[in-house]
Amino acid sequence: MADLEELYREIILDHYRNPRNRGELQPPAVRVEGFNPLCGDEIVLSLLVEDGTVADVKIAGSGCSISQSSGSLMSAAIKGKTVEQARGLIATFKQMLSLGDDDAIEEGAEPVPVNLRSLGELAALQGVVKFPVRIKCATLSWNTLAQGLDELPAS
Amino acid sequence: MADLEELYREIILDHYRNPRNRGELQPPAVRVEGFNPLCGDEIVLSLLVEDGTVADVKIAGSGCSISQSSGSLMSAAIKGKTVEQARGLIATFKQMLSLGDDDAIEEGAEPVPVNLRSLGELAALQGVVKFPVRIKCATLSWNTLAQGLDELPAS
Amino acid sequence: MEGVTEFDLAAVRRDFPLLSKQLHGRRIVYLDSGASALPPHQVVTAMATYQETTHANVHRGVYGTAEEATRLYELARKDVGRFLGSKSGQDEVVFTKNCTEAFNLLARSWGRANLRAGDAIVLSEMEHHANIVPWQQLQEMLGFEIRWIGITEERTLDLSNLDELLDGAKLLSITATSNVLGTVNPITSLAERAHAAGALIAIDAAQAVPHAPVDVTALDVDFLAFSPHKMYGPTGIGVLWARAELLNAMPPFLGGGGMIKDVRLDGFIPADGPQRFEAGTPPITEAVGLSAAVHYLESLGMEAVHEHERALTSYALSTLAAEFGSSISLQGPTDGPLRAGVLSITIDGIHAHDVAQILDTYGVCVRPGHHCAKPLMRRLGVNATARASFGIYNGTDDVDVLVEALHATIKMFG
Amino acid sequence: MEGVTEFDLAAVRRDFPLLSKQLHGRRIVYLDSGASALPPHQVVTAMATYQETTHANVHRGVYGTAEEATRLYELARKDVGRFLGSKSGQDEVVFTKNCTEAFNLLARSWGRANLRAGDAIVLSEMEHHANIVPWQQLQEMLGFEIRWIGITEERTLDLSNLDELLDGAKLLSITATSNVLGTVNPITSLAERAHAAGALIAIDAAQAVPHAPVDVTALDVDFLAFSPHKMYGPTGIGVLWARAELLNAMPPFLGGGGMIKDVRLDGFIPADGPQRFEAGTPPITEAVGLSAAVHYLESLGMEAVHEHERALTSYALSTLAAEFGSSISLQGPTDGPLRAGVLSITIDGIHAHDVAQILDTYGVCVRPGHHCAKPLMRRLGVNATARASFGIYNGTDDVDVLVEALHATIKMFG
Ligand SMILES: Cc1ncc(COP(=O)(O)O)c(C=O)c1O
Ligand SMILES: Cc1ncc(COP(=O)(O)O)c(C=O)c1O
Repeated sequence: MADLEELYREIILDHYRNPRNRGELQPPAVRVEGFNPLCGDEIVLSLLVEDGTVADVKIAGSGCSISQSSGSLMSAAIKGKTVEQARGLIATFKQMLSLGDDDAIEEGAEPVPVNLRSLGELAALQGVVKFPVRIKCATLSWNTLAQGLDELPAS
Repeated sequence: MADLEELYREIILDHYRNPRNRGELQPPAVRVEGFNPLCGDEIVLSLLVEDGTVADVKIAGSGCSISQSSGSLMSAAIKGKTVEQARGLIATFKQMLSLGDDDAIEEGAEPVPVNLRSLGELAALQGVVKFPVRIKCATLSWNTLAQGLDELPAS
Repeated sequence: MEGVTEFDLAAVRRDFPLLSKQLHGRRIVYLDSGASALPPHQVVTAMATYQETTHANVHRGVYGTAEEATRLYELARKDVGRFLGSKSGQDEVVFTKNCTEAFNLLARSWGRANLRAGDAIVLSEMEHHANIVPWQQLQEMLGFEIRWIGITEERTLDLSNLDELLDGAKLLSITATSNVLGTVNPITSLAERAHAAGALIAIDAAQAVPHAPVDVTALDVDFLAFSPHKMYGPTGIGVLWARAELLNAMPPFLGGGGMIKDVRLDGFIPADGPQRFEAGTPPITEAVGLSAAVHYLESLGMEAVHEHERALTSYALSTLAAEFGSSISLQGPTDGPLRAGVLSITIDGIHAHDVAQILDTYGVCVRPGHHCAKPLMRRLGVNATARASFGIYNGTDDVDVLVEALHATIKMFG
Repeated sequence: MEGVTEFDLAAVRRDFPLLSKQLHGRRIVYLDSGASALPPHQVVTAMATYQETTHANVHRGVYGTAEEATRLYELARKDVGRFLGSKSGQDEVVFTKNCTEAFNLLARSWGRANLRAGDAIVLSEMEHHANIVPWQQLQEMLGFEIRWIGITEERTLDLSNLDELLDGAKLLSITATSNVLGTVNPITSLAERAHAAGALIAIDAAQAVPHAPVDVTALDVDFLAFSPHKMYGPTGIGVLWARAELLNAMPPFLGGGGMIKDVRLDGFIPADGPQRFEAGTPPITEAVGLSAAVHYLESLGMEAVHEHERALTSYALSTLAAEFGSSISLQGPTDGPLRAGVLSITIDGIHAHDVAQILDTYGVCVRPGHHCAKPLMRRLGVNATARASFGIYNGTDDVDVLVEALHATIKMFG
C-alpha cells in the first residue's frame, strides 16, 4: 500500500530506531510531559533555553514509531533555533498536518500553502495526513513543546 | 370498534358517572391510597372491617373511567363479604385480567379457567384484557384493597 | 425529500414510513411528536447503513472502519453544533443518553462544583421533571435553595418578581417551550436578566429545537439540552451543549473508559473536552442517526418548519374553538407567535385517559397523563390532559380527524 | 440463519453484512469484537422495522403503536432476563446506556447507600476502567477502602490472600473475563467465598456474556453488568441485572421523568422496580435490537458459540506459537478451558499502534492501546498491546491472515 509506505518512510523508521537527543536534562532546563490518552503514548521533553535560543533539548518517553520519531525529528529541528523560530516551526508543522482536516474541507477553505522545504526532514511526517487517527501521534511532541515554551521562566 | 364497546360497557360508564360508596370513612376504618404513576390515577380506599367482615367501604380519588368504575364495582362487591372472600375476589379478578398476559402466552401455559359468574358485575371489566395499558387502571383499586387488607390491625 | 423548496407537506410525509401504515383500519394521525417524533427513512437508513458497512468502536482503532466510525461520531458533534449555532461543536457538544441525563450531568457536575448551602437556583413551575428532579436530588446532598417562577392565568411565566428570584441566584434553568402548555418562553430576555443578575442560564430545548430555529449564540445562553428522538432522530442519545469555557471547568460525571487520561490504583486523571463526560462506549449508531436528522431538518429549513407548524397551530386553535366552544378546554396561552403546537385538552367529565383511548380507534395518537410535569398539573388543577402535539408531517387534515374523533368521544360519554 | 443445527460458520458469516465488504481491497478480517461486535442483519432489520412501523414513546401512550412499543420494550427485559437465567427479568433487568453506566449506577445507588468510611470493597487489578473509576469517584465522596486482588505470573487472579481481602468487605466487584488477558475467572467459587465472608458479588460480564452461557442463578451472583454492543446488539444501551430484593432496596440514581411516582415543588417519590433507575426516555429502538441479538444467540446456542470460539482460540494460540516462537508475546494464560478468545500481542521493538496500522492494510482489524485497563498494563509492564479478539464469525482462515500480516509487520520494522 502506497499510503503505508508514505507513513513509514525510511527516515521515520530510522528516527524511531535511533532516536536523537534521547534522555532528560537537569534543571534549570524546563521539563514537560505530554500524554496521548487514546493510545498511552508519552513524551517527556527537557528544554534548556538560554538567551532566547534553544541551547539544548532532550526527549524521553515511549510510544509508537510516529510519536517517537516525531519527537526525535523535532528535537533535531529546534536545537539552536530561537524561541520564535521554534514557535514558527510548530505552526508550520501543524499546518502541514491539518490540510486534511474536516473543518477546512467542510467550510471550503482554501488549503494554506505550507512551505515544506522550510520543514526539512520534518516533511517526512506528511504521510500521516492520510491516517487521521495518527495525527495525534505526530503532534504530541509539538503540543508538548508549545506547552514547554509557554512555561519558560520570563527572562 | 367492537373492542372499544367491550371496554366501555354501559355498566362501566354507569359506575363511572354514578360511583357507589363514594367518600371516606373515619377511624377506626383503615385508609389506604393507591396511585398509578403512569397516568396519575388515584384511589383512596377506606375500609372498616368488623368481626372479619367488611362492614363498610368508601372510595375517593380521581382518574379514568376504568380505574374509577373498577373501584366502584369493587366496593359494591366486597361490602358485607368476609376478608377471606374479599381476598378470593382479588385473586379471581386478577386472574380474569391476566389471561392475555405475555408471560402466560410465552410459556405456553394453559389459561386458568376463571369462573366469571362468581364475579358478577365485575365481569364487565373483562373487556380491559384487550387493552394491556389499561389493565393497570382496572387493577389499581384491587391492589389498594390488597394493601388495605394487609394493613388491618390484627384482631 | 428531493427538491423541496417551499414546505411541501406531501413530500415530507412520504419520508416517514410509519405514516403509510394503518391504525385500526384508519390512516394514522400521529399527534404525539412531543413525546417522541417519528424518524424519517433518511435517519433509519443512515443508521442501518452505518451498522452494515462501518460499525466499530470509536476513538482507539486505527483500522479503516474504526477510523470512519470515529470520524462519523465526531462529525455528529459538529453537525449538532452547527445546527445550534455553536461556534465549535467539537468542543461544546456532549452526547448523553437522553435529555434527562443532560440535566443530571449539569446538576451533578456543574451544580456540585458550584452550589453550596445558602446558594439559590431558579426553575419555573412549568418545568418537565427532567429539569426538576436532578436539582431536588442535588439539593438533598448540598442544601441550596430552589426558587420557582410562577405561572399566570394566561399560562405564561409570571415574571413580576423575577428580579427578586434572580437576586443572588447562580443559575436559571428553564424550559424554552412548555411540553404541556405550548408556551414559548422569552429566552433572550431571560438570558439577559439572568446574566445581569450574575446568574448563568440553562435552557431545556427539548420542545424547541425540533420546531423553530434555535441559536445559542444569538440567545446568549450558557447551557442547552435536548432530545434527538423528539427531533426525528433516534432514541438512545441526548445532547448537552455548554459554552466551552464552562464545560472545560466542569468536573467529570460518570466514570469509566474514555473519560480518563490515566487511571492508577489510587485515582484517575480525567480527560479534557466533551470526552470527559462520555464514559464508556458512546451511542455511535445513534450519533450517525442524529447527524442524519440534523441534515434532514436543515434541508427543510427550520424557518419553513416553524412557519408550517405555526400556521397549523393557528388552524387547530381556531377550529377547536369553533367546533367545541367551552365544552373542551385547552391548557395554554391563546394563539400568537409565542404559542407552539402543543394542545393539552381537557373535557369536563371525561378523563384524558378515556379521551386518548377513544381517539386511538380513529387512528389518532395523542398522549394522556401528566406529561412529566406534575407540579404544573397541580398548578393547573387537573390530574391529566390529553395532549396532541404537532410535528413537521402534520397538516390540517390531521386536525380535522382529531375534531371528528373528539365529537365521537363527547357523544360516547355524554 | 435458517436451519443451523451445529455451528455453521459460513451461514453465520452470511448474517453479517459488514463481512462481505472489503478493506483496502482485501477481505475484512474483523478481530475487534472485544471492543464492539458487528451486528447481524437480524438486529439491524429489527431496529429499522421497529422505527418504520412502530416507533412511539413508551409507558404512557394508549394508542396502538405506543402500546406495541411498550410491549416490545418490556419484552426486551424478559428476553435479557431469560438469557441470563434470571427468574424474573421484568423485575431485575435495568437498561442503562452502556456497561459503564451500569457500574456507575451500582456505585452511586447501592454503593452510596451501603458504603461508609471504614468499609471496604474488593476489585482486581485486571478490571476495566468501567469497574474502577466509578468506585474511585465514590471513594472520594465517602472514603471507604478499595482492596485489590493481584495477578499471578500465569496471568490469573492471585487468590492466595483472598480471605484477607474479603475480611469485612461489603462487595467483591470483578470481571468474569479479562478484556486484555482472556483470563476467565472462577466466578462460582468467588461468589461462594464472597458470600461466606458476608460480601455481595458484582460481575463485569461484558466479555463473558457474548461468548459462553452465563446463568446468574447457577453462578449465584448478586449483580451483573454487560454491554449489548459487544454481543452483536446495538450501541446506546447497557444492562444492569440485580437480584430483585437488592434492586428494590436501592435508592434512585439519575432523576427525571419515568423514575418517579410523584413530584412536588419540595421533593419527589421514586417509582418501584427497574423503572426507578430509568430516568427519561429509554433506549427503545436499542432494546428492540437487543432482543433480536438475544434471539440470534439463542438460535445459535451459547454452548455451540463457546465451543466454536474455544476451538478457534486453541488454534490461534498454537499457530502463533509455532509461527513466531518468542518473537511475539501474548499477554495471557496458556490454552485451556479458562482461556477466552482475546490475544494481546506485543512485539519487541514494534509498538502496538504500528502493528495495528500495518495489520489494517491486510484487512485485519485489531485494536492497539491500553484497552481501558491501565492498572493492568502497569502490572504487565507494557504501555500498549495489539489486541485481536474473536467473535462468532471468526474462523481459522482469519487467524491465518493475521499470521501473514504479522510476518509482514515484523519484516517491515525488523
Ligand atoms: C471487561 C469490560 N468491562 C466494561 C466495558 C465497558 O463497556 P462499555 O464501553 O460498553 O460501557 C468493556 C468494554 O470496553 C469491557 O471490555
Ligand atoms: C420539555 C422536556 N424536557 C425534557 C424532556 C425529557 O426528554 P427525554 O425523555 O428524552 O430525556 C422532555 C420529554 O419528555 C420534554 O418534553
